[in-house]
Amino acid sequence: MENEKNHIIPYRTFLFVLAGLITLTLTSAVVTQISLGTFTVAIALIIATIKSSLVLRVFMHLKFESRMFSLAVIAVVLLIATVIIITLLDYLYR
Amino acid sequence: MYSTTGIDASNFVSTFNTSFYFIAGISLFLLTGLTITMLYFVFKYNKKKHKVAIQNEGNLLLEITWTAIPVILALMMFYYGWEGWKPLGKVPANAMTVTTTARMWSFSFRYENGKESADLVVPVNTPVKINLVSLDVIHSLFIPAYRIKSDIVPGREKVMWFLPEREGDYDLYCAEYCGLRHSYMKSMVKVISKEKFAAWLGDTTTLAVATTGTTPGEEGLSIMRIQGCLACHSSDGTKIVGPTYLNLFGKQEVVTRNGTDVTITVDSAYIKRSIFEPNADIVKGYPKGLMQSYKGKISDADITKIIEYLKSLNEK
Amino acid sequence: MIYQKDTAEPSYLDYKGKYKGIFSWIFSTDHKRIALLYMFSILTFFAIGATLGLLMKFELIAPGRTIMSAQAYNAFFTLHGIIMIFAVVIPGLPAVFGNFLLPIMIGAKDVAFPRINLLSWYLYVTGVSLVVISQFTGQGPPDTGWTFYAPYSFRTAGNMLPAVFGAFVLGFSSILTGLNFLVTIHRMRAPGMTWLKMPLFPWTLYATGWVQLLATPIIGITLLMIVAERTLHIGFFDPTLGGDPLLYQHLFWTYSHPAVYIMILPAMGAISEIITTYSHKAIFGYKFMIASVLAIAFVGYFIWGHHMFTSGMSGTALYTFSLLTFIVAVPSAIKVFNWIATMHQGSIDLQTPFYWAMAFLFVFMIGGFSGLILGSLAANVHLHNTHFVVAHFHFIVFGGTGFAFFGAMHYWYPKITGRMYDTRWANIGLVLFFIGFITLYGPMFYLGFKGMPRRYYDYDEVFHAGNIVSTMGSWVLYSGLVIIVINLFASLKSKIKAPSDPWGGKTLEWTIPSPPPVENFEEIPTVTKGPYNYS
Amino acid sequence: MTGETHRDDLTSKTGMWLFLFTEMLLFGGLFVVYSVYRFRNPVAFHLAAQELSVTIGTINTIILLTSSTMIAMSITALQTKNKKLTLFLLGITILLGLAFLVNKYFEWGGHIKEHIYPGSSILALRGQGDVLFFGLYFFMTGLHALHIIIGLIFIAIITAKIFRNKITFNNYVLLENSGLYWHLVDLIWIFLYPLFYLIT
Ligand code: HEA
Ligand code: HEA
Ligand code: HEC
Ligand code: CUA
Ligand SMILES: [Cu+2]
Repeated sequence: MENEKNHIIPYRTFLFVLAGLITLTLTSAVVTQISLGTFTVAIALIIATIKSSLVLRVFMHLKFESRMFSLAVIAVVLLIATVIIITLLDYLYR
Repeated sequence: MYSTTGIDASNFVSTFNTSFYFIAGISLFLLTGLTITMLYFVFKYNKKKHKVAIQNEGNLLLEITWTAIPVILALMMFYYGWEGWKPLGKVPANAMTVTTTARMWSFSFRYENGKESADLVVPVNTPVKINLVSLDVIHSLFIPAYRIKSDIVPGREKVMWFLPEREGDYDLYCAEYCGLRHSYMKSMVKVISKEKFAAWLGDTTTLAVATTGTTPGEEGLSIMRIQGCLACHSSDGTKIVGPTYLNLFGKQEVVTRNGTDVTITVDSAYIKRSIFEPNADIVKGYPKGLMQSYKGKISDADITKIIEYLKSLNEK
Repeated sequence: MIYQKDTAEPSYLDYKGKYKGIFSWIFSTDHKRIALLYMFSILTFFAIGATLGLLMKFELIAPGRTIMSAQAYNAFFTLHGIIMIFAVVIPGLPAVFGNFLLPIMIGAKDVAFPRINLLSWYLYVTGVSLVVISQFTGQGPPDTGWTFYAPYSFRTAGNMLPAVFGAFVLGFSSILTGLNFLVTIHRMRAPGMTWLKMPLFPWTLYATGWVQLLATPIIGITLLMIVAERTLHIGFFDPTLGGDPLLYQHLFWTYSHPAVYIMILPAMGAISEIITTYSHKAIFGYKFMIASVLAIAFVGYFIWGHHMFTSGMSGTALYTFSLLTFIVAVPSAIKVFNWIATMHQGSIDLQTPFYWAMAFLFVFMIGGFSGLILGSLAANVHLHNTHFVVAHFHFIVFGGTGFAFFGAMHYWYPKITGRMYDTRWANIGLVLFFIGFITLYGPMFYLGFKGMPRRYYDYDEVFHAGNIVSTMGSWVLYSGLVIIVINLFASLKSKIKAPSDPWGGKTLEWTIPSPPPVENFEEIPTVTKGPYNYS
Repeated sequence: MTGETHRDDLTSKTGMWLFLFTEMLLFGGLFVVYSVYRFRNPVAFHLAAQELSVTIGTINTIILLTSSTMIAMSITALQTKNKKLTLFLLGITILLGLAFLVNKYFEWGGHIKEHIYPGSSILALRGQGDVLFFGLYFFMTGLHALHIIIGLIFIAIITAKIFRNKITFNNYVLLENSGLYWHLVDLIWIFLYPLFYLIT
């Protein structure tokens, strides 16, 4: 085995993150029920992004892996976003 | 087919030519230049003449040059293409409107006064705007002589336009693959003088392709031409996509109705039903869903004429 | 065939493993054997696809019906397109030469996941079989063209599901190959082989791997949507249910444009190897070659819309796509210039693979330039969906990837088989092939310019002359190909054994015996110099 | 024989991550479709989304998040050589995954009873926006559910291997990989949840 001793994450951390995730879920559920117009979409998506970065960093260990992995994930997400934006270039201006 | 001499057939020929020949010219120049250089190197530095290679790992200045020059050329090519494309989207306000309906596998053209025609008849030197409507799948209206083409997408409103600059007959093709008889989905653009056009358009009694013959069912035939029935049905016994009309009337045949086979006799009521609800009775051996309903497009009077024509096809 | 071994280590061809006979191949996880499995299956499917092409050309020799019905013609170009694209040129160079040489060129014993490698071959065979089966079952063969455009693809009575599903499975196989290569390159380079000491062929496979990985899932999901559309009538692309047929085209090309770079990048890599080796000179502008490969892979992801210029996209989308299309041509230009500069002051050994590389350069330029014409908005409006496009892509797909494939075949043949081939016949075959190629596809530019639409079973008399010339070209091409293939097969029995480095190449594969031993390297080499060290 | 598996955890983890990227793009394609149709039918999507139960959606989100936490903790448990706890946590992960599916089953069943399903003629009468919204809803959550099922199978296999001591504290990369997969399924749900249930 060439990789050094693996990082052990204490249970506590996971439970904290879970609490955070559930809070965020409930927040987004509540916030989006009050009508905020176009902001609803933005808020819901921002909360989803925060949640997913928690999952990625802690559950999926990105925090502890080499930076390459995080960069690759960001690149892939940007790629999907770009594809959506370019496709929408067609629909927005039609 | 079009001739490359004389005045252009449409206003878009020159914009196409600018963009095409600009790129083609640069390309031809680079292609010859690079090929000759390559051949020259291969001769000059052949192993027999040039025993030991002189190592050279690269040259920054050269790299920058041959990145910059293609960038500039590419941007110019883009520019001409874009400039040439812009007018396609700018329909003149005084354009005459024609609506084309594309279906598997025919076009029909309707004018503002309700006249329908299987060919696109237009007056010379008048901008023509075409509303594009498709009833089934994607087709594409392509007039090579005019260097234009536009897809006809079902469920979406689209227009195209052109300015015919010369009288004559030009081919009009379907350029988006649309099934079995895609290559037979064609029509004509007939450019005639403004006077002739006015007369043609005003004459709503005869249809574009109708001949004023006296054989029975002549009118029925021209209705079917305009409606595109002949793209799928033949009158001479060959099977195209749908059953032939030859000896159809009065025939006994097996159809599938709600999943069960029944034998029917082809009579006027059945034919009417076949045209208005083509999927109610499916003739055995033919696919369901190909023929679309013509309800609202063909009047009862016209159906009578069609039936008259069908009857005329029975061999005694 | 009897192979002599010239080292103590048995060569991978002689190795006796757990299984015997055919099973020692189809159960082998050795990357070299898998490469040959791919080679034979791809050649078989190529022969099928090529025969279909030949028959289509027969049909087109005269207007009206010549040898087949319209139904058959439509089915033929569909099957021809699917086989050639998904089963021949996309896996082509990576799966055959990539599999064989990537581990050797980076100094590894195998790819990272040998069993997944074998799995992807099984998926490949399953996928193509499904596509071929679709021709003979159900209500008639699929007849949509390889693009499966909606809404026709869920209207037609043709037997779409197996074909679409087959393409899906092929995509999966391609993803697994790409994934395997990426991990191999990241994790298994020999000690000392830094990124900038890696040869160009592995570099192109690396870029290709990313495109395979990140583009193929999009076609996967799109094909699944077509399946759902046909079975469940969801309405994704059905205008009567609110769907948008153009969205299908967006998704399809989001994959299929990057896919054309999956086809060409490894070809460019192979050509780079061939040119340096026979010029006995380091590649000119090594770093720029790498940068241009990565640039093509990256920018190539965002130009899919140039296949939809006449579909009625918004103006903004049109010029964005057109501009990016022109930008992506620039890295290709850099590559062409560097290749030619590599020849400058070299000591050129005119062997068969080098002729292939020269032929490649010529037809690739023509294909690329015609691509530029198609990328121009004004010109595309006329030329789209005409035979001009057919000429463009045959020139660049067949002329680019295909020529590079044959070039690579002649270049690495001694390494793979341990034999030398007959150069004279190889060259005669090449000349016929080249002449036939130009006569076959050259006239198509003219036909397209004159307005002959593609996917036309029948055509007007005005297009007759061009089609006759073109059809005759296909016969010349055919004879050339037959000579080439027979020569290569016959040479398997040749007495001339290949030395480990017949051409004077410098990359790692030339340091080990031909054919390579099972474990490739007795001892993993330590790399200290750049890949093309000729001084 | 070449290809004898000489173990290298980072290699197999890299492979797993690359595979996850393909999964992201698979769903990415669907997100493109969603964005386009949402943009074209804003009102219909808005109204149709109100028919989905935020409560069920939220419960399912929490179930999935918890199950994700459990599998993440099971790695810590295995690293600290606590086999019993590992098996227990994995058991909960599987149970929660099943609970998610059961919930989904009833949710779908409810819709189907109201004649909301792809190809339903009654749904078609409600207009194109609704057809598309529910089409996407069924397709995307369906595909997601398929991933859940695959994930559960993987986790079940891993659990069995741990039970039989095939996987222990010094070769747990398979556990890590199925964990990664499970988290990805979670990640996708994190986005499906607001897109279908919340943006009303
Ligand atoms: C190997 C596959 C491959 C490759 C590499 C390419 C490369 C390119 N392609 Fe091609 N293309 C296809 C395969 C490929 N294509 C296929 C299969 C289709 C048809 C699909 C279908 O509809 O069935 C198609 C269709 C197609 C179209 C759509 C046509 C239509 O349907 O209307 C367009 C339009 O822009 C296009 C453009 C280009 C361009 C600009 C490049 C560029 O990357 C080319 C770059 C290369 C050069 C430019 C030559 C070298 C450069 C120099 C020597 C220097 C000088 C350069 C400058 C001055 C810039 N291609
Ligand atoms: C790699 C890609 C590739 C290759 C190599 C070819 C090769 C050929 N193609 Fe290709 N073609 C496509 C990819 C390719 N094609 C694609 C993607 C389409 C679009 C489909 C669509 O519209 O959906 C297309 C469409 C297409 C059309 C257009 C159909 C239409 O629009 O109406 C035509 C028409 O002539 C044609 C002809 C040919 C011919 C004659 C060959 C020939 O050059 C074949 C060359 C080979 C031979 C002539 C020799 C055959 C040899 C043997 C049988 C025996 C031995 C061989 C071995 C053992 C290896 N092809
Ligand atoms: C896209 C192809 C297509 C077009 C266009 C088309 N049809 Fe048909 N038609 C079919 C097919 C396929 C069938 C057989 C299946 C069925 O019964 O629906 C058929 C069946 C029929 C029948 C019943 C024939 C029989 O043998 O019982 C009649 C009558 C008919 N069509 C008339 C017409 C008329 C009139 C038109 C034009 C106004 C027309 N069709 C246009 C494809 C077409
Ligand atoms: Cu209509 Cu092709
Ligand atoms: Cu492209």
